[in-house]
Order: sequence, then C-alpha cells, then structure tokens
Amino acid sequence: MGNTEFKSDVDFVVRIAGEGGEGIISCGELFAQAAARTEYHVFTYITYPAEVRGGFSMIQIRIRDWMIYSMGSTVDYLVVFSQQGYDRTIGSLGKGGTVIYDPDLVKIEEVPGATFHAVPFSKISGEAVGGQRGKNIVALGVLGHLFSMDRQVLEKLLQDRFGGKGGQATEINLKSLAVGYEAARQAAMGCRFHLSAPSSQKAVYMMLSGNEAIALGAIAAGCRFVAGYPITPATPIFETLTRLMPKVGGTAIQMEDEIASISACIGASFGGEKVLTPTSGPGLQLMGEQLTLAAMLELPLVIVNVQRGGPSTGLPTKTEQSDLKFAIYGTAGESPRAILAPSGVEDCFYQTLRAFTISEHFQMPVIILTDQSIGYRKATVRIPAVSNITVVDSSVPCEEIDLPSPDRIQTTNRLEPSSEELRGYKRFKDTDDGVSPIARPGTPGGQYLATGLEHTEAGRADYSPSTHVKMTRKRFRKLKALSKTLETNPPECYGPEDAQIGIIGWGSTEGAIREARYLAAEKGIPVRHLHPKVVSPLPNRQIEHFLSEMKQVLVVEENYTGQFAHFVKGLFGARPIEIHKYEGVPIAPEEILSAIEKVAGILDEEDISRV
Amino acid sequence: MGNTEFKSDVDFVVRIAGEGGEGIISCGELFAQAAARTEYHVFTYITYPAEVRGGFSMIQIRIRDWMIYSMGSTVDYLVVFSQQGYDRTIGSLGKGGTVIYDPDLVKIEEVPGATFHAVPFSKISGEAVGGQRGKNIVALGVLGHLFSMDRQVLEKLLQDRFGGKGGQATEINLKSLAVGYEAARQAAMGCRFHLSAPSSQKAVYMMLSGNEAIALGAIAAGCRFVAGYPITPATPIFETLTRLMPKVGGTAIQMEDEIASISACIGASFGGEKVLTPTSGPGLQLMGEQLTLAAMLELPLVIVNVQRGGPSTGLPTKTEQSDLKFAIYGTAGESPRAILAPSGVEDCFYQTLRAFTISEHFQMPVIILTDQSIGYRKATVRIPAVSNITVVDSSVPCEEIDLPSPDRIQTTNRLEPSSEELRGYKRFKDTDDGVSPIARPGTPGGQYLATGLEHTEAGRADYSPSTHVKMTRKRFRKLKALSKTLETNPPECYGPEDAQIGIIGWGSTEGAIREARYLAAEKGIPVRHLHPKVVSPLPNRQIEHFLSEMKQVLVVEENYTGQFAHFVKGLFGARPIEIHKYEGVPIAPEEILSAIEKVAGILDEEDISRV
Amino acid sequence: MKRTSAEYKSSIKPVWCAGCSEYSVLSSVQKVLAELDIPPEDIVVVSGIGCSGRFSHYLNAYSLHGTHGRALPISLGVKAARPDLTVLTVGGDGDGLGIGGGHISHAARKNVDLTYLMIDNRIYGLTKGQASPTTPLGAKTKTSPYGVYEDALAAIPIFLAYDVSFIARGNIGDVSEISELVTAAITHKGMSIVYIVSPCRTFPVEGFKETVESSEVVPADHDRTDRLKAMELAYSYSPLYTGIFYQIRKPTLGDRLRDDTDRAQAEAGGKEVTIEQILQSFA
Amino acid sequence: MKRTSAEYKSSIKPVWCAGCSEYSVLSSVQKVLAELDIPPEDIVVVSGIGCSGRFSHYLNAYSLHGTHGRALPISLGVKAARPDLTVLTVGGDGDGLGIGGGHISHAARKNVDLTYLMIDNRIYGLTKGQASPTTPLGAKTKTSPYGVYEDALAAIPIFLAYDVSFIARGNIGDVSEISELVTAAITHKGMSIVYIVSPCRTFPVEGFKETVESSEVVPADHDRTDRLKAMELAYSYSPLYTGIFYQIRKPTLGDRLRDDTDRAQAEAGGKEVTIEQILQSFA
Ligand SMILES: Cc1ncc(C[n+]2csc(CCOP(=O)(O)OP(=O)(O)O)c2C)c(N)n1
Ligand SMILES: Cc1ncc(C[n+]2csc(CCOP(=O)(O)OP(=O)(O)O)c2C)c(N)n1
Ligand code: SF4
Ligand code: SF4
Ligand SMILES: [Mg+2]
Ligand SMILES: [Mg+2]
Repeated sequence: MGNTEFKSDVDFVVRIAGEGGEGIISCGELFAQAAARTEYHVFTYITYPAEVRGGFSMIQIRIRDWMIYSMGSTVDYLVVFSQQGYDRTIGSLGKGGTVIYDPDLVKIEEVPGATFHAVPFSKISGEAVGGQRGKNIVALGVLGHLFSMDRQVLEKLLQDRFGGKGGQATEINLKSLAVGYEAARQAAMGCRFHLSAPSSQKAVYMMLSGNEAIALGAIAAGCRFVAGYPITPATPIFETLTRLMPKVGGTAIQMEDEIASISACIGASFGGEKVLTPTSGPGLQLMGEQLTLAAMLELPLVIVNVQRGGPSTGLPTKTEQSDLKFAIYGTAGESPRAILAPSGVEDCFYQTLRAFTISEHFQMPVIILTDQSIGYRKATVRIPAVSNITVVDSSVPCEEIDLPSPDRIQTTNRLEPSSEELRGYKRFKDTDDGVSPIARPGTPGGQYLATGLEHTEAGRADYSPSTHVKMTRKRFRKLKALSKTLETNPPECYGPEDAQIGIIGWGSTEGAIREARYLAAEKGIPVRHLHPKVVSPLPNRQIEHFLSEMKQVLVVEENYTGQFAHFVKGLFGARPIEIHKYEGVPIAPEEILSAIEKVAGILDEEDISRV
Repeated sequence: MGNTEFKSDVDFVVRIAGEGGEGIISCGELFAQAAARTEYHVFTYITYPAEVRGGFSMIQIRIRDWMIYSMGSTVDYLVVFSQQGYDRTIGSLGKGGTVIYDPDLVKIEEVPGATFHAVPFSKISGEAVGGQRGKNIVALGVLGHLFSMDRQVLEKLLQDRFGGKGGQATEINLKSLAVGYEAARQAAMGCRFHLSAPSSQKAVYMMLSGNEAIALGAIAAGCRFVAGYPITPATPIFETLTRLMPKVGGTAIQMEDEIASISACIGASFGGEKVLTPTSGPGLQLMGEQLTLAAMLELPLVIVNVQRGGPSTGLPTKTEQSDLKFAIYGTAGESPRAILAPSGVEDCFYQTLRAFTISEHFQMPVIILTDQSIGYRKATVRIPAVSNITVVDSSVPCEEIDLPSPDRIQTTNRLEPSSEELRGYKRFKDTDDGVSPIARPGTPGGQYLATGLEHTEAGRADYSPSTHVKMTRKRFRKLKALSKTLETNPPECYGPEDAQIGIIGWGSTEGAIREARYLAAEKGIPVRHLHPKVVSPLPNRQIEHFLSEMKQVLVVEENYTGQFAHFVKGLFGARPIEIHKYEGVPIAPEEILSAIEKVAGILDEEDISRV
Repeated sequence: MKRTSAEYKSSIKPVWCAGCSEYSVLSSVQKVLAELDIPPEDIVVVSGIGCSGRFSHYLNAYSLHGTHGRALPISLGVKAARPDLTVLTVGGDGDGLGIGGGHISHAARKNVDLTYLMIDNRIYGLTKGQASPTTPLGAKTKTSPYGVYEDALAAIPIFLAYDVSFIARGNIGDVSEISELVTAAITHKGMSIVYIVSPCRTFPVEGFKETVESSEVVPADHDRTDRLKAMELAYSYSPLYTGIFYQIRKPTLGDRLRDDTDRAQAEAGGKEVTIEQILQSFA
Repeated sequence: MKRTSAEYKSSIKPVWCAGCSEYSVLSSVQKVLAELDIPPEDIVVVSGIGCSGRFSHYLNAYSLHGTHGRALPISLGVKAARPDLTVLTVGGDGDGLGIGGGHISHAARKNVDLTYLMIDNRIYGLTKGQASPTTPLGAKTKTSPYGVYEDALAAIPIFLAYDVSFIARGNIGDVSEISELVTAAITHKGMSIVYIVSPCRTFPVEGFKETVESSEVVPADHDRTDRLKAMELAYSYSPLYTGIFYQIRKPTLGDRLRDDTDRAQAEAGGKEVTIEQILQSFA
C-alpha cells in the first residue's frame, strides 16, 4: 500500500534563488549531483527567466531516502542571492527553515522559528577571485559545509565541468569553493545533515533530466537520426543528441527551422531509419503540414513536444499542459496519431521507448508530450538492464511486446515485405489491422510511390469516393488496433481499490498527485489515482471502469480550459471536479490535497444525509 | 411552413461531364449564367480533377422557379464528352432523362425510358474551327437550342469572356455556338423548356460562387487589405480580391507562402486595417504560429479556410468538412478565437460580414470555415440593399449590432482609446468584457508594445503567475462575452416545433438537410433542423433547448470521425445518430431522407411498443 | 546487361497537358539514369507540389511526393540517413523559390550530395496560372490582373550567392543538353542544381518563349570555379546562357558527418560507444 | 523644438547582458530617429525572437515583438497598409537568415520601403549558444560539440543576389558609423538592410572578434550601383569591409501598388468604385 511506500526519515528541500545569470542553476545542479552520489534520491526543479540575463531564477533540490515524486511544497533551506529571489520565495519557507542570504544585497524580515545566516557571497567572491564569477560556487561551498559533503566530490565535479585542473575557470571555482566552506565554518553554521557516505547500491542510478531521459530513450530504442532546431525548453534534448548520436554511429543535424527538421525526419524515415525531432509548442505549430504528410505516407516518426506556457511565445521558460488538444487535433483533415505523456523523469525514458514501438509498429506519427517542469527536472533514475534490450521480430503483434521496464526492454522494427509480397507490391495494402509492409529503399522490387494525395493500395493517386473511403478506414484501423492493444495493458491505477474518491491526471502531475494521495491517506482519506500514459487514443474501458467505481472524480491538469477533463466529460459522460492550475509553475501536492479534503467533506455530508 | 416554400413547378438538373481540360466547366458556367438572366434561380456544382488536364470533371446546373438549396440528386439532362464522363454519371440519370453524347468517343448502353441524342461534338468542332477548342461551345449551342435560349444572350456572354468582337478566340467561339445550335436543330431535338424570358424582378440578383461571395462580403465589411497565396479551392477568393481591391482603394498582395500571408495581415491589422487571408487546410496548418500571435496581440484578423479533402494534399479538388476541430484547437497554448461556418453561397456573404464584426469588436482571429462545394458552387444571390450599409460606432455592444441581412447591414470598427485613456495608456486593459481600446499607429501618445510574450495590461513582458492568470482570463473573457452575444441571436432553427426528429448540421450541408426536411414532410414525417452558423463558441443554450425537445437527433456532417457530433456528445451529453459522408462529394438530400425514414420507423415502433 | 530507359518508367501514365515540356525532362532523366546504370531501387526521387511535382509519380524508383516547398529538406533527410542512395529532387519555380525558398541556402551550406531539378515555367501551373517568383514585372496573370508588381527573382545569381557547388541552366528546347547537364549533376559530389527554363503551354507568360529561344551556351572558356564571372554570365538575359555556370569541390555533408563521428568516437578508440556506456556516463 | 534621444526610450529597462552590443545599436537608433525628427507615433518597429528581438521593447514607438523569423513579412504588411509610417525591422542572424531566410528575397522583390537591421552575433544568443547560419565551419557550440559541419552563409552576397536596393554592413565597434548607415538606410526609398556584425559577449564564437577588428571601410571610390563589384568586396573577410555596398533606385511597393490602383480605377474614370457598382458587376 502506498502509505508504507511513503514512509521516509530523510526528506528535505533546498532552494537557491536570485537573478538569471548569477550561476544559480549550476550551483544547484552541482549540489544535486553531489547529493545524488550518496545513498539518497535527488529531485530538482528549475525556474529561469526567458532573458539571457536578469529576471527571477531558482533551483529547488529535494533529497530523500526513498523515491521522490514531486518537488516538494515547502522549503527547508533557502539560499538567496537577490532581493527579488528573497521576496518571491520566502513565502515557501517551511516551519523551522533556514535562510542563507547575502546581507549586502538582500533585506530580510525575521520569520519566527526560522534561522537566518548572513553570508556576503558577493563580497567574498570579490575578495577571493576579484569579481562576481565565483559567488555561486561560494554558495556551493557553504552548502557543502552545511551538509558536510565531501569537498573532494565537489572538486571533482567542478573539474569535470570546467575542464581539467590548471584551467583558469577551474582554478577560480576551486578557490571559490574553498572560501565558501571557510565562510560557513566562520559563520559557525552547524552541520545540518550528512550527505557523505556513498552507497554501494547507488551505482545503478543515473542523475538525469527529463530531456536527457528522452534522448537516452531514443538511443536505446534504436533511433539513429535526429533533426532539430533549438527551442526552449526542448533544446537540451537536441543538444544531448548532437553530442551522443555520433558516438553511437547515428546522425543529429541542426536544420534551419522546424519545418525543415520534420521534413528531414520524414526523408530519413522514408529511408528506413528510426527518427525523432524534439520541439515545443511554437515549433510544433510549424510542423503540422508535415505531420499529416507523415500520417498520409504512413511513415513512423516520433516528435517530442516539451510544453511551455502559451499562447504564442507566451512563457517560454515556464511549464504548462496546454498543448493536449492541439497535439491530438492540430492538423487539417483526419489522420491517426498517438500521443504519449510521460509522468516523470524516469518515465520519459520508458515512454520514449514505447513511442518508437508504437510508431514503428503502426507506421504513424507519435507525439511525446512532456513539459518544462519534467524536461528540466533532474532526478535519480535506475539504470535499466541494458543487456536485456532485445529487438523482437517485426511480425510480433504490438500487444505481445513487453512494456519497457528497468528489467526488460523490447524494441521493434517496422514490418518489411516478404519476397512474395514484393511481387506486385502494394505498399498500402488494406490489411486487417491496417498495417502494411513497407519496403526500405535499396530493396529491389520494392520501389513505390508515397504521395500525400489520396491513393490506392498500390500508391497511385486516386480521388474516387471508394478509394478515399477505403483508405481513410485503413488508416484509422491502425488506431483502432492500437486502442485494442492499450486495453490489454495493465491499468495505470494506484491506491486502494475501495476508495470513493478518484483522481485522474496526465503527464507531469503524476508525482504531485501521488504525494497528495499519500498525504490524504495519512489523514484517513483513501484516494485512487488513474494516470494514463497514452493520452490518445485513450484506454477507454479502463477509464470507464475507473469512473464507474468512484463516487467523485477530480481531474487535475495545468491549463486553463480543462483539456483532459473535456475528454472525460465528452467521451465518458462524467462530471468531474476540475482542478486547473495555470500559473506557469507545477501544481503542489498540498493544492491537490486541499481539493481532496473538500471533496471528502462533501461525500461525508452526503453519507450523513443519507443516514 | 417549409412545405409550401418547397412547392415548385420548374425544377430540373443539367449535368455536363468529361475530362479536365475539355472546357466542360466554362460550357456549364456560361449556360448557368445565361439561365440566371431569366426569371429562374440557378445553382451549380463543380467537380474537377487535381491535374491541369485529364481526370474526371463535371458541372451540374440546377434550374428552378424558387430558391435552390442543394445541387439536386438526379440528373434530367446529361451531356457527356468522354467515356469516363458517361460511366461515372449515367447512374445519376433520373427517370425520363435525356442524354446527349459524342458517339465517336462514348459507347452507351440504352436506359429504358431515357432519350439519347448522339451529337459528334468533336467532329463538328473539328470541321467548323479546325480543332477541339470549340467543342464545349458546340455543346453550349446544343443546350441553347434545347432550352430555346436567346442566342444573343449567349453571344454577349462569349464576347464578355473572350474579349470583344473580332478577337480570334471570340470568333472561334461564336462560330462553334452557331454550329451547335444548328446541330441540335438537325438532330431534331425538340425544345424541352423555355429559358428565355428575362424577368424584371431578376435585376436584383447576382450569380455568385461562394468564393466570390466571401470576397464581396469582405469588401462590404470594409476590409481593405488582403494577403494570400494560391491554394485550391480557395484561390478564387484571392483572385477575385486581387482584381477588386485596387478598384475600391484597397490592397491585395500575393506573398511567398501562407506564413508570410498571415504575417502581412498581422502587420496590416496592427497598422489599423481590416484584413483577410484566404486559404485551405494545408495552408492553415502553416499559419498556426501566427494565428496564436494574433490572439496574443489581440489583433482582429479574418482567415477563410475553404476546406478540401484531407489529410495532407489529400483530395485537393474535393469537398470535406474535416477541419472543424483543427480550426478550433489547432494551435499551441490556449487562446480565444471564433469559427463561423456559412451554410450556402449567399450566406458566405453575410457570415463574412459577421466575421469582421466579431473580429473587430472582440479583437481576436475569426476563421470562416467553408468548403470546396460551397466555394465553387454558383447560385443566384439577391443583391443586398447596399445603401443601407452603415458603420455603427465602435462603442456599440456587439449584441446590439444587427446580424447582416439583405435589408440591413451594419459594420463596426475596432475600439480606439479616448484621449483620456491615452494618458498612461494601457493597451491590454483588463476590462469587464476583456475588450480594451487599441491605438492606431500615428496616434500621438498611443505608442505601445505588442509582444507575443505574456504581458501586463501595459504590454510589458511578464511571466509571473499572477499576470498569466489575469491575462489568460482577460483573453477568454472576450470569448465569454461573444458567447453571451450569441445566445441573444435568433435561433437558427427550421421546421415544425412539434417535430420529434431533429437534425443538426453545420456549414455547406444546410441545403441538403433542408431539402431532406421538405421531402420528409411530404412523406408525413415532421423534422426540425438546427444549423448554427457560429460553430465555436457554440450557442449552448439554444442547442440544449433544441436537444431537449427532440426524441431523436441526427448529426449530419461530411467527415469520418464525426467532429461536430463529438461536441454534441461532449458538451451536451446527447447520444445522436451520426451520419458521416466522407467521399469527397456533398451529401444528397435523399441520403439524409433515408436516415430520417429509418429513425422515424424506430420511433414508430417505440410508440407501438408503448401502446 | 545494359539498362534501358523503360526500366525507369512507372506504370502510371502522366497527366500533364499535351505538349508540356515536363515530358521531355522526364524522359531525359530516365535516359540518364539508364546510362549511369543506377539500379531503380537505389534511387529516391522526392518532388514538391505543382505540375513538376508529379514527376515522382512517373519514375520507377522509391518516390516521395511530399508537400509544397519541402522537397529539398525531405531529400536532405533521405541522403543524410542513407548516403548509399542516389537522391533526386524535383520541383517548380513556385515550389522551390517561393514557399520553399528558405531551404536552398541551408541545403547548400550542408553541401548535401543530391541533384535538384528546378523546372521554371514562370507560373504556378497546377493551380492554373497565378504569378510565381519568376514571373516578370508587369506580366498579367490570374493574381496580377493589372500586371505583376514585383521584380522577378534571378535564380542563378542566388544559387551562386548560396555557393551551391554545382549550378547549371538547361533549356527545355535542347533535350540533349538537358541530359548532359543532368548526367554531370548526378555525377557531381555535393549539391547540384539543374535549373530548367521551360515555358508552360497552357499558361504562357509574355516574353518567356522569346527569352528561351535566345539562349546560348556559356562560353567554352568559362572557368567554372570563377563565381563572379559566373554571376556576370547569369545576369545576362539576351543571350540567356545555358550550361554549367559553376562547379567546385568541397566536402559533402556525408564527408563532414563522417568526420564528426570520427571525432566523437576518438575517445572510445574509434569504436561505436555502447548504450551501456552511454547510460553509465550519466551515473 | 528639437527632439531628443530620450523621447525614443520606452519605460522598459533592457535585460541584455552587461556589455552586450545591442545597447549600442539601440542608442544609435534612438539618436538617429531624433535627428531625423520622426515622431514616435509614426514609427513602427517590428522585431523577431532572439536577444536582438527584444529591441522593440525598448523603443518608444508602435512596437510589435512577433514570432521567430517573421519580422520581415509582418513589417511588409504594416508598410503596405500604412505607407505613411516609418517601419523598422530588427532581428538576429538566426531569426533572419535561418528560420526567416525565405522571406528576404520576396521583400526585396517588392522593394518595400522599410529598414531592416540584422544583428549578426554568429550564434543563437537567447537560447544560449547554439550554432547559427553564420557560425563558421568547425566552431564548437552547444549543438555542434564536434564543430560546425556547414559552411557559414555569406549574407551580403546573398542580399546582393536578391537585389535589395540598399545594402550596408556596420561594425558594432564603430557606433558613429552605425548611426550614419542607419540614417542613410531610413532615408533610402525602398528596402534597406543594415547588417551589423556584433560579437556576443556571453557566447563568443572563435575568431569572430578578430574578423570584426580587421574591418575597413569600403573604398571611397566604390560605385554603389555596381553589383558585381559590391559582390567582390563582400567576399573579402580580411579586411572585412563596412559601409554601403549597394544602393539603387527602383520603384517601391508603394509606388507600384499606386500604379495598380490607377490602372484598376482607370475604367471608372480614376475614381474609387463603389460597393454598389462592384455588386452590380456580378448581376
Ligand atoms: C501549403 C500549400 N500552399 C499552396 C498550395 C497550392 N499549390 C499547389 S501547386 C502550387 C504552385 C505550383 O507552382 P510551381 O511550383 O511553379 O509548379 P508548376 O505547377 O508550375 O510546375 C500551389 C500554390 C499547396 N499545395 N500547399
Ligand atoms: C518557432 C520557434 N522556434 C524556435 C524558437 C526558439 N528561439 C528563440 S530565439 C532563437 C534564436 C535566436 O538567435 P538569433 O536570431 O541569432 O538572435 P540572438 O539571440 O542571437 O540575437 C531561437 C531558436 C522560437 N522562439 N520559435
Ligand atoms: S499547366 Fe503548363 S506546366 Fe502544367 S502540365 Fe500543363 S503545360 Fe505543363
Ligand atoms: S547572450 Fe550575447 S547577444 Fe544576448 S544579451 Fe547576452 S551578450 Fe547580448
Ligand atoms: Mg511553375
Ligand atoms: Mg544571433
């Protein structure tokens, strides 16, 4: 039961806040990286401004002795570099929290029960390295002392990041680290917690962002062609892949825009490769025409949309779940595609594997819908048993392919025509499940025409009513086959089966909902939680079943119009309570808990009135 | 009551069919134009291939002594130029029909009760003008004789189209016309019907295609800037406007693609002009990013999407209603817009006027959703009382602006700031209905920043949660205000109020549904018909009311997935019977009638079982 | 066994207008492919939307008929992923210089090893006669009823400024020249453009036929690596020069990506890194 | 009363990095506008997305901060609809030559009377240091960890091939030159581009500073109407020439649209046709 899973002795949150350009994120990331090398689990959340410099920026790191599902809602240790950083985060300080601030830059107001340490980061950095460049690393030193971290570990990380010993940047940073440790000692900060003992078990963990997890998932799935164009917050996927693809013998090319990126992917997919292009909402808008082309040519293609706040350029560095309907319906005419929404950093890896399986198997575009909060969040992720990655034969039905898990990963390739099928080859053969063998260029006799015009089974352009009817049905039959496959998957349900309150969420809210469920359980309110990973097509029967068992259902999502709730209402006739957060920041477990409590109160009253 | 409205003595259908490039369409259009100059109403429907040459092509002309709502379902007079033309249309010949065919090119099979006339168009043209160029006009001459049309009328039309007398093209055509008349006389074809007496009442009618009606509506609304890129089947809107705009002092420029087209419109709208860009599905897909920009900058902008068969290049010359959800949801993030679906050629004119009113009043993009069948259809349209076009003050609430009608047209302009409002000017002021005054460049003190980033009321970029929440609500408040306005409009309902069977349709199916309703009434089945012109946001209360009064509801639309039905189900919890036609051709009244009859049968049985 | 043109014909009958010059381009390409002895299964042809866009339907090859203006980036993807294939890109003036105009410079920067046939009829043919980026100033078309109000683009100078590594112009009136140019282009290592002036029969543009008829082969002594001289020749409209204007050798995208891979794998001793190693590097 | 620079400052404080050269471009433009005495309400500035895209936030004018790569067609729409306004377009190398690269040739064909400031820092600044179309071959950036594998675009030759009617290059190191060029560009009737080389402080690109420092003004005797000569000068990288490369007179979009209108209204005796007349013409 969830409750025991939730028991944890160590669980605290560190936040570093200030202005963009002050090195806040790298300070926090280095701290998190060092923490991840201990026996503890680490989870980070980042907010940064759309400008290169200036604007509120922060990183939050949660450390715990058990799996972490959300960023946490209150802060235990707060490091602030600027007045804005202080003003905008002090309200999140939890009971008995600690604040470390630069007294030359930040005016504080004492908070009862909190501890305040003044550390003049700026001044210290100025004295030690003659400028502000070191101030974030001074702060890292202070944190190192506070959590009695092994200084060698941090030094090693600095060297890895800034180039070997002796380099100017490295020297400045090592110096800053040392004075940071020293400053904390002088300020007589007691050590709060020991983040030192590296555990043997931890060797099987990586520290990854959601964006990195997607890049790794693609490589594991056998993707060897990537074309992309930078766009916040999806850029790190592409950057990671430009670095890794050549290492594994693949290609990652930067194109002149998103239209060219998806076009190149279509070309490479036509050439027989597994392909991916990462983007965010504004970029996906430019891809629409090519997305339907891929659907019409029945080419596998994986697109990642790391959602950000919209509309238009909107809030480029903030999180939002507002592209769901757009991903499903955002193109002209009617063509099938699947949408997958990973629930967390680790899940980004597995849903990417699954996206390739679906895309290659059903020869249709698949969109992976994550968001800024998941993309930039870093978390400790178990290294999967890579030696267990097996490629199943392309003729294996999709429902027989294992869902990827740390223990077992099956990948698949697209179906190729047999030599028999090559005789009088019909590329778009109208089969039972709509899937027809696709010839790889270079295969003699497999030459065919792939046209975006409506076409016959043989690929010839044809606009007759009967052809359009037949081929529309063929293309959608693949979606139906996928739906059937989904129904046989284990339900994505958590929590006690006898609960009367249900919560449905999708994507990155999974952790917050899960924690809210644990918190509710502690208060004696059992809650059941459904979190489909494939958000289109939906596992209808599972959702119906879930809805039928609940007295009251909440739908949680981070947008204004209630996009997922619309489906729950439209497809299943339910009348859920909708919780929308659209502030550019992830929803917190407490916000969900308070909704649960309200609903529980109403149900109680109903019970009473029924007595 | 509809029934009397439907009584008609004259009602027949002429179809000309053959291959693209044979001049079939111009033959039919000239015939229709001549017919429209008589006292009768005319309605045409065109099918043509996506190729410049070759492929099945046809034009169907319906002539009637009363308003015409659909293309008709059976053909009375069939003129065929090619075997394909014959094979693909002979099945539509009605009882007692007449077929005129070229015996050198078409092999016929006698149909009982039908009359067949062999006229060797090709040979006649060859002999008369030394080639095939005249064969369509020979056919026109034959039709002229058949319906004892005034030869001078046709000659005048030929001269207008091919340049004055004496020109080579004109001479060839006049010659061909003469030999056509002669050939029919020789073939001893009896005159079937007199299309000669020009009526005095007819001076108030135009003969327009839906595409032309939109172009005229834009001009009447005060639109003076158009940017576009050719795309079938929307090109004629743009072509018409390139011709007309300079005449009325406006600008119509061709851009390098659809992105540039909508961008130029955004620029011109920012400059203070009423703007329009016409396109079709593939082009609209390219406009998504700029569409949300317009929504974010709160700029008025009218886009016409003449839908064609999809997905991808699909069936570029065929009709389909498959872009509805795309038009509503097809962009990233969440931003308001309105979607209007004209129901016929005449309505194209009025909904375009309305689109500008909504767009200018609420400062948001409006998409007009027509389709190929409406765009290329020609019909007789009453000339509105142009002297009654008045511009109402921009402060007049939208619900007080008259819906445009032949008798009275009110247009409106965007709200400008008063000199008071210019002091400390807040371009995006958060008002009751979300609409804030917009300064026209050139206005001193009105300078402001319009950014696609989230911004404050003053226009300054700001990504704080409170600003995003406030401004999202502000933008959507305009949509709510529009919804309220819609509820006060007269309901778009037809047929007896006590009917138990209801039909809901949208867009171009209006005429076919209407005729089906008349046909059903003749069979004693009363049917009520709801046909909202604004399809997003929907007039919710009106639809709810309609649904609550019906025992059984049919939703008719020309797509595969049932896009409008999805809303009827999702928003109103109804379980309608869905009629989807997705063959690239418009649904016929008979197809709808047969569904009505089935439903009526079921209701009867229910009544019986209840007895 | 020598291959024949016929092997490169698909079973689909072209629907171009009678007498359209696209027929000549098609048969010329089929002839060249046979002569170069490239197996049909190793050819990918990608075309845009337009009359010329139908090209892919009629060639026996792996054929992709995409969307308007995107034939080039699609082709680039094919070649980047599958350097073993011969890639042909075909499209019109509107497709290539209008909606797709932004892609050429970037394909040129990558010097992707493909051959692009741009068939310029100075009009939007398929959509029935609207102005294209090469329709000359003042010409009346369906979207310029009072005459085109924009200067026509000068395609060859633009390709030169993009530094496309092979640039030729062919005149559809001289099919054997077209065959020669296409052969040279396909043989060229890197991006090649054969720009074919080819008046449309059905929607003729004023003066175009005369310009084309005035064409002359570039002087025999023209140094093909001299970009500025090529530019000068390209700016001449009477005579309108045809032939190869420019041809240089520089590494192709394939060459450069191979170098990248070498550099990336150098630390791993020139071997592909395993997935296990990749994952471990994040531990 | 003479106008001052300050009148052209908006109330928003720039967020560019300390020492970023965008500050100089901004103040130079503000100075020029004051000197040209153009009322702020008659100025429209449209910018793309990027560090340079923030330009519109800081100028007191009717300012539009649009989407990535579309500043030019948006500006064109403003000017076509409102010929009375002064239109400034601002964007970066990625915005202008990458995603927006397809629009320049067409704005040039229309010779729309606006001034385009393209600020080239050879990098994607706002997204934190990825390769741009002008990042030189071999340079390491966040998306070219093994070095850029594409040739950099040569912007000036490309603008010349597009026949943009005014083309200048400015070096951000010489602010008074920038002011002169911007003045000349705004005064020019037709499309003008001032291309400013402007290294990014935060994401510096190898060799760029040196190239910029080597800059030299184009020879005083350079004939600005000589396109081929301008091309030759533009291909020189050391010295990197600055100043006006090309300037010709040709009718602007506004001029030509006015002619169109005249032709269209000729049959109606040079008067605007009424809506009634238009409708009647369809009867
Ligand atoms: C996105 C999009 N916009 C517009 C069109 C319509 N369209 C089809 S072909 C064409 C122009 C064709 O001209 P060109 O490229 O010169 O080819 P041609 O027919 O002359 O060979 C256009 C505008 C389209 N298919 N897709
Ligand atoms: C459609 C779209 N794709 C990608 C982006 C992300 N993006 C923002 S700015 C930028 C590049 C900026 O580079 P440049 O134009 O050179 O301007 P700079 O920041 O260097 O001034 C990119 C790729 C975007 N905003 N929109
Ligand atoms: S329209 Fe012109 S280019 Fe197209 S097929 Fe006909 S002749 Fe050829
Ligand atoms: S990143 Fe470079 S271009 Fe952008 S503001 Fe900083 S210094 Fe200027
Ligand atoms: Mg063309
Ligand atoms: Mg840049």
